[in-house]
Amino acid sequence: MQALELAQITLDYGRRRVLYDLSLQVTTGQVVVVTGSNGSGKSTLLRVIAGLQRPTAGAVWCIADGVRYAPAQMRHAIGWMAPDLMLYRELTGHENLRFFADVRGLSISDTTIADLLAEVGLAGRGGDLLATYSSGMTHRLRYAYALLHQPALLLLDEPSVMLDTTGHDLLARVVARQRQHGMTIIATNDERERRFADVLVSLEVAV
Amino acid sequence: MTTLLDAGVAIYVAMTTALIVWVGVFLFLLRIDHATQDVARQLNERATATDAPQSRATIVTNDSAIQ
Amino acid sequence: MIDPQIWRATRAIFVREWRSELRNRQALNAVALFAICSVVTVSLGLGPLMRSTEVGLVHAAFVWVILLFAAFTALSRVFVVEEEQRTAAALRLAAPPIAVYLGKLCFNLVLLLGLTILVTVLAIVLLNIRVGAYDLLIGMLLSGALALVAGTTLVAAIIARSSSRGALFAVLSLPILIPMLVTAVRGTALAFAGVSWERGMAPIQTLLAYAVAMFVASLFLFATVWE
Amino acid sequence: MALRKGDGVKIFLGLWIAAVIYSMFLVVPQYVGLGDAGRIIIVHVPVAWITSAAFFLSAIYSIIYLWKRNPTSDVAAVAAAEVGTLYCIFATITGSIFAEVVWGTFWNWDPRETSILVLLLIYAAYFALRSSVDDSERRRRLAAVYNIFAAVTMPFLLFVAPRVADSTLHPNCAFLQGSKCEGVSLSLSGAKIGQLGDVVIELKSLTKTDDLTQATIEVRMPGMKNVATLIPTLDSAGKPADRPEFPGQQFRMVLLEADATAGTVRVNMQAPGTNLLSNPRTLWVFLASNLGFLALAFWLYQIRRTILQVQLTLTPGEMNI
Repeated sequence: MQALELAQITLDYGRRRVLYDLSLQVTTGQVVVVTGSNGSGKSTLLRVIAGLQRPTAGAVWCIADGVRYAPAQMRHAIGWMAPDLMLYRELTGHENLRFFADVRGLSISDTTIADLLAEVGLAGRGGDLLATYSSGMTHRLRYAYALLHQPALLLLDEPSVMLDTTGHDLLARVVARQRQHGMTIIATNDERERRFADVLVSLEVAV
Repeated sequence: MTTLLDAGVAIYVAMTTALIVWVGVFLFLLRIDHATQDVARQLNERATATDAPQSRATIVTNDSAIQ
Repeated sequence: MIDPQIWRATRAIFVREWRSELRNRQALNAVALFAICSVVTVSLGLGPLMRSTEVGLVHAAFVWVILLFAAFTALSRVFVVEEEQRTAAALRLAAPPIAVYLGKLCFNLVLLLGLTILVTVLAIVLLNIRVGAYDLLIGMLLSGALALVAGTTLVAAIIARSSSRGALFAVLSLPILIPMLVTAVRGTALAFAGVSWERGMAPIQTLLAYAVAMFVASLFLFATVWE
Repeated sequence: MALRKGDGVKIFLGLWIAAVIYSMFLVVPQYVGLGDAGRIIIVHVPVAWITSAAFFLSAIYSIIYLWKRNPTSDVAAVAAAEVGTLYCIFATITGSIFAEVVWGTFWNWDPRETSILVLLLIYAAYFALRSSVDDSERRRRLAAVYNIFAAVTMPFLLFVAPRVADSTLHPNCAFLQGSKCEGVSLSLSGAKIGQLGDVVIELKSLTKTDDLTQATIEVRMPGMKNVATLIPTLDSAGKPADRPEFPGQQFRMVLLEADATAGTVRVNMQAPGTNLLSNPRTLWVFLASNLGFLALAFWLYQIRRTILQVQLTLTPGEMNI
């Protein structure tokens, strides 16, 4: 069983109160879509869940495969991607994934990495330096980074921005597979992506 | 003529200077102390009066509103 | 601590750090040039110094001042580059914090040891330093480098998360390094003078104790900085 | 200015410190060798140790902050650090004045001076760090980490570096160059020549009158051609009486023990100011001064803490210092 619970999350940034008293429960198979105009705190909410930002008040719990993760341990259960996620430019796509697999303590063969690269649409480009990638290709590599350890909770921030027409198919495939064994939270304003939602969270801009 | 720096007088001059400086510092501190207490008390009185804002997130479960 | 995954992650981070560095050579070039230029400038300006009882102290101070400033330019890069290129979040979500600290500490240590060898050899040749006890000198430089790296790596992680990085690194590091620098300069002067191991041991012990204390404190505090 | 409840204690503190200032100038006797400038240590020493105490307190609150993550602890850490900075500056100034009058130099890189300067640098770095982190939660966190990290280096500064350093002006046998706490023993029949630091001393004669034991000792200063003769004495009770100064230095020679019949003496080097507190009047004023400045530090700390707490309540995100 996988479960995520947010309890009364509040987050202040300087004088601005970005999130206030937000509570949410998610379980296996559910897809949550977070919408809201620019600056409403969509990305911030995802960063809070990922443990990249500590909320001013409130708590996040994640239970994955029977293990209850504290915020500091959350990285084992979470795959996060966002347009501002950057990978190492001096390494190739393949080296990047190998590095993150090693760092996570995963035992993954080179063929698995190659398969993952093919899956996100980077077949044959794994040996190129990231510095030579286009923005769309970099974004596809972010999918591979987030899916590398088959996380219980997938956090996708603007998942199809910068992608071509096949981008939406990639997202649909990823979401469908994640439904089988885990949870997904997507932050987006794209109409087509809203259709994935089992739970829809709309955020208002903070005043 | 004795000046203020003569050996016998200098020590009294130094002491007087030190005492005057201390009295000045002390009065200054006492004023700040009073002002601080006032501000802290006023703030505590006002804090109880204001009410909490509402959550700005709307959460909808299942398809009714989604499609 | 004995978790093999930590070691694997540490090694991966250390290797990744070197691979990136060797592919763009920004830090290596800058630091090596800085070290060479400063030793050459000092030797041009001074020439071989007169033999006197205090010349060893002057030489030791030169070596450590050059090392200190080279360290200021080089050692904060491991964390600053992660923040500037915004790769920190990817690493934060993947790696155990301890492994991040250890990997970057090892990278810094190797970098500083290379730098120490470069600066010391250049200084000995160009400033015509007569070294009385090479074994003691090596021990002193090794323990000094350990202390310098242990004292600065956590500070590098701190300043990487602030808004004014370059200047702040020196400001925050210097007061922390003063005890270690004073000891290292005096110890190195003893090594130049060629004293026995018995007399030379005291500064080495102090430097190692300092390095251990800073290392342990860093292990406790790093996760808080990195979170 | 109207008085209110609780002012009594503060006015008492004001009078107390005024009394300390008065006694410092007019009650405490002059110490031989230090002149009137010696009086400043009545203020200097308490202020200096309270500086370290404030730094220690600040580090403790930083630990509590990292543990509980309650901004109130961070406020306390900042308030303690600010009071510490203020006292640190004051200690540096009073120390410098004393050093200039007594030893002829404002700054000497004496280990104790070095430590207080490093403390000042750490405080400066702590506030510089705080002012260059935008996010308030991160600012508190990073500042607390730095504070604790800097506190870890303190033992090395206070106990390790001075032993390596050459000289100190501060009266403490462990830090004096070449001085051993137990001194050097010389004997007319055996080892007549000994060394105190780099000063070579030779016992020439030892005479005992009814109330004084006189040792005649020849000293050779490093870098000085001529030999000087010093005659330190012991009174009948076995306490050092006359403590002659080493030529060209601020240190004094003191006779610790003497046995006229056996012809043996034990001598040591002493900095001026040693045994200053053996006078009871000086001792009491000194204790009163300690209490007064401690209470003052506590009051300052309370005021600053309240102000910061108010700021925190008004704008939770932006406590800018």
